Amino acid sequence: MGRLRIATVWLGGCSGCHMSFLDLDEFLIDLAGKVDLVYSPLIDVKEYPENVDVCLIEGAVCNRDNLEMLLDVRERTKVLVSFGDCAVTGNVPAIRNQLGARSSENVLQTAYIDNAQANQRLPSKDGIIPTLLERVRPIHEVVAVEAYMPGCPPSAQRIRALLECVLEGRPPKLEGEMLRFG
Amino acid sequence: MRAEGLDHQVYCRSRPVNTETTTPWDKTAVAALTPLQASDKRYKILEAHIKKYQGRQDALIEVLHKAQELFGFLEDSLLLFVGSRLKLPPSRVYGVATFYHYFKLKPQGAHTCVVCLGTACYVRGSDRVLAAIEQSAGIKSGETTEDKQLSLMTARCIGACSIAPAVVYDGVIHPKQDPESALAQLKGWLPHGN
Amino acid sequence: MAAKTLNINGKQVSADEGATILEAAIEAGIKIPTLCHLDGVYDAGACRLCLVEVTGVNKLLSACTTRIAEGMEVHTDTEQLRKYRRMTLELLFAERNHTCSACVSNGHCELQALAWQNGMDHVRYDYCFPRWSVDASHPRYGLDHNRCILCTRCVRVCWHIEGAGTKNVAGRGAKSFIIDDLAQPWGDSETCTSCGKCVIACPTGALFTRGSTVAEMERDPSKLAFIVNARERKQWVV
Amino acid sequence: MVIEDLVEIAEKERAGGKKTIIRCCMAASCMSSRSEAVKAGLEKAVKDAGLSDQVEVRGVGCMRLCCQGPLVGVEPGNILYQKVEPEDAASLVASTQGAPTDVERGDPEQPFFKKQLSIVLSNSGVVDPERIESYIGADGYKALHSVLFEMTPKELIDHIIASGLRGRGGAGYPTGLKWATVAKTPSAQKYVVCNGDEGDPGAFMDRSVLESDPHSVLEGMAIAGYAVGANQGFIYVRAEYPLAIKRLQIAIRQARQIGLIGSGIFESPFHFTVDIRIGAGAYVCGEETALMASIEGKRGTPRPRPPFPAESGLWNSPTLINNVETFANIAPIVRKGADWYASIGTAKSKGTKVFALAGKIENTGLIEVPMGTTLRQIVEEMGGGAPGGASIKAVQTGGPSGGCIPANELDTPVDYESLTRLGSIMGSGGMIVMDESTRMPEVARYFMEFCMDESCGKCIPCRAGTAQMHHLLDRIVKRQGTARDLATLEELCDMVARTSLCGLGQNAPNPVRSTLRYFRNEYLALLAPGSNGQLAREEQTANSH
Repeated sequence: MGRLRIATVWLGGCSGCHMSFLDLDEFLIDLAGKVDLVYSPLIDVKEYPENVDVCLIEGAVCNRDNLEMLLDVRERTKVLVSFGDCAVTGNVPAIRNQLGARSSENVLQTAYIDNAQANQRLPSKDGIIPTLLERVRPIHEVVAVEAYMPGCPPSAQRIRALLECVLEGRPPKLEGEMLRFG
Repeated sequence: MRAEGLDHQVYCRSRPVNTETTTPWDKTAVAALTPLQASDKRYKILEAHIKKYQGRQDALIEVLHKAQELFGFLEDSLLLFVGSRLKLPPSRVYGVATFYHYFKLKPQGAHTCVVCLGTACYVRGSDRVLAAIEQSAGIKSGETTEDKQLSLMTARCIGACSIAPAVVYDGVIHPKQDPESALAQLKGWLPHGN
Repeated sequence: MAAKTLNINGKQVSADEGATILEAAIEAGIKIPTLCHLDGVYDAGACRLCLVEVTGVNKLLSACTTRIAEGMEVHTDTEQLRKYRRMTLELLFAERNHTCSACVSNGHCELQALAWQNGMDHVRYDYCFPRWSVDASHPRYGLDHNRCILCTRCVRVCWHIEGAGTKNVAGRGAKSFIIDDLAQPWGDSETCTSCGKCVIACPTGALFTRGSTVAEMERDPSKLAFIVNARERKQWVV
Repeated sequence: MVIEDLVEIAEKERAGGKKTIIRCCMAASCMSSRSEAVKAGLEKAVKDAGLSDQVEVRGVGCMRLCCQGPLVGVEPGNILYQKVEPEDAASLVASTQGAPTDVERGDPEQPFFKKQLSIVLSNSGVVDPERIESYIGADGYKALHSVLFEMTPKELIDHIIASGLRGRGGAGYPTGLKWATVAKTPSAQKYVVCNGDEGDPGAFMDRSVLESDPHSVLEGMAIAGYAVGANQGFIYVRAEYPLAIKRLQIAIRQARQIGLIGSGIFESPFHFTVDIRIGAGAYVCGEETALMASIEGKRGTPRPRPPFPAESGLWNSPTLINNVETFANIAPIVRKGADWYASIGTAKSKGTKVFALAGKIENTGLIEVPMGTTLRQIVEEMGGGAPGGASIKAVQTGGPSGGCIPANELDTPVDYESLTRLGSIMGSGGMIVMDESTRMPEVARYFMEFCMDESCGKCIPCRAGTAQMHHLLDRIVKRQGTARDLATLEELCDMVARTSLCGLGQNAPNPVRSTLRYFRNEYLALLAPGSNGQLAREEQTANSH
């Protein structure tokens, strides 16, 4: 068996989960000895590769880019892990869903006009911000997910517990207080 | 998108209660009517009705029925009045008044139109009748037109299933309605007359 | 009072006649999850987390409201019950806006704790994202309807321990909400004594002390049972 | 009031009868087709023709074939007129004297009438519901007298047990056993409650009984009061039934005036008073513990059982709750005997059942048939099938707590067990016929919306579960649902049914489950393309805007 091909992906989230990943400290060195990190915001790879064994996905599905990326990831990954509360529940990015059916419009209005101190105008140039989805969704509402790692952010201890499952060839699963949201 | 059907409004009110009546329930077993209420004959009738039930707290729903019949809807001062007479906290009166859909806390239109959405009416097309009225009146079920002429409501079943679809106009049941007959009936109640 | 003997999860247990299944289980050190139950006030049987199986009874019974009987055989932790409990919790999380990470009760929340204790790693239902307001009109306390699970612990405490009758449930179904007096801003309530018992009773972050920020809201509901016991057993002598 | 007075009223009522009686239906359906004006016209025409001493115009309760209203019957001759207009009055009155008339005739011999067997409805359409004398003339209140003077409460209860009567509110609990439990529970104060909160959409049997024969319910309640030792009764009626409320008020007033309700009934030591409580638009109040909360003036939320109302009900006193139709069966059982009653119906379901026929069916109205009559006899023979020769697809019974029975099960006999076996319930007796144009997933969504709106909000499975099930059904109906959504829906159906606090939630999944059982293909045809429970990629991106 070859080395495990592992990826991490950052969708609509604050990157706190990835920061927590870095808190794995010396375990990162162990990990580097056993797996290949084939895609991650922490490394410089542009294209999500084929045949990924395990992918930790941080963040909710907030915009069109997130959605396209996630669908690609799903197609090319064996085990998908919802990484952190945003991925698992929608969390803070999903608060805008309370604005109702036109939440994407409303959230821009709130952010760039109502609450702006100066330069009150909507970003209009194409591609400056990706097209927002009308509803922010947790990962499993969009694609099938194999395992969930709640936490905002999940502690390094949780991340390690899950990765150890993977390294030992068990299906990744957290239990007990490791499942606590927030 | 998807969960639209689950969204609902903000239900909490920000309007402070009308404190003119100043009747916190605990002080008021024998509270006098305010001058404004004393001059209103309807309060006398309501008080007499409450006496008929000897002020029993379990008569709350009956008293609210009477109050709504007299006043058309249950405004805050009226709820406070009922609470004080039955020695019930305001929260209890409000909790009951909002549990039962028959009670209205907002003024109603001069005319009412209740579309029955019972199963028999539904399978015979009451949804189309409702849609036609909503479109023509420019209001949704539960709302009143801006000129306060028409309140549109729906009922879960009025038991008139054998003459479905049934619509109640100003308290009178009309049998076998369709969009055309319903709109004809509402002619004159709607601002634009169609 | 006569004792009755029953069997809970295969263990022989005895408890006073008139005790509930929940009380008998607690006495025997058997944990049954609860949410709307609060020591010191009467039970509503509303949250359905404490449902148990009783041999010979077709329906599931709420442990908090069902009295024990001699020879009763109770199961509190079957696979089916675990499945229903998790679903109940998922329904609660999907119903309003429980953003744990941004909640005053994060880390001290009964709902949050029940979720992990019952193995809820995600919610399978679509979140409803209703719009509810926050009432911050009271000088000392706040009410965030987004976090409310309608357990009515605050209402029962307000009526039966404090005796003020300020709080109640208004409306119906998913549109029910907690009110003060005539659903006016809490700060305008004429009946509220500002005793704060409702805040102590709240299992989530719905009721909170103003000024608390994320994860700061801790409370000790056992104080409420203490008051009731002291009162009923006349433990205070002046 | 003693028995001689009662006999005197009855004899006077019968002797006072005129040669010809014109019965004019004054129940809600016919009144909505102007039967009041018809009656006024008939009265005037009788007067104008100088026939006042020979012809009586009598306002009566429901004459059953509501779709052909207003209905008018003429005796002697058993003549039925339908769709009568006020302008027809003169011609109709003249016809009683032998003149020809072209008012539309109905056929009283058609199967709709001939297949019926009346116990509960025997006075309906015959007696004047606003005159107690009319009811007494039809042997009214005789049963009350005979139990007070000829039976001990125990004998009476044994009599009801022997009759095999089961609750007509839906669940079918044996009435006599319920009475026995309340009777056995020691308490100085007990209550009898009549559940007239007929909330199932499509059901109007109780309304018709209250409008047509209110005294039969009062008499049944008084007999029950005697049996269980209660001296106070409450009738809980929906606010949506103003005519029924009015007639009950009249009935109670009249019965009180002549001493058939109140203290010392028939100069016995038995006291019994009845008060009306009017509902205010909450379906859940049909559930007995919620109904009791409502009578106590509270929010109509149910509470867990046990304790059952028979042990601890209204104001914590033992309380007997039966529904309108159950009480209406009591006096006939006492008068004619338990054996007679037990001889009607099937082995486990005795007597008759009143059904409200509605929906896509030729003859809509009220029918009363012996238990065990097949659905086919009811909808095809009596109901005349779907209008315009359309084929019947399903029959919905039991309202939002019931299910849809497919056409290929129409030969099922109507009794409690058979309907339950088909995944439906007897319910209170609404029977709504659906033809091939009805789409079952939409029907399921309709009922789920009903339950969601009517959920009281107290327990989580019902409050939040019905909302999620409605959301899933809505998504499926809109062709956005996946196989995973369908699985989630079915799992929720099981959970809500098993864990909800009261009957509303426990039965809310029934319409979904029964339509899934018989019409699963309709659901599958609506599922959006995709695999592994997820929407296909094209759908996802297409939906993202």
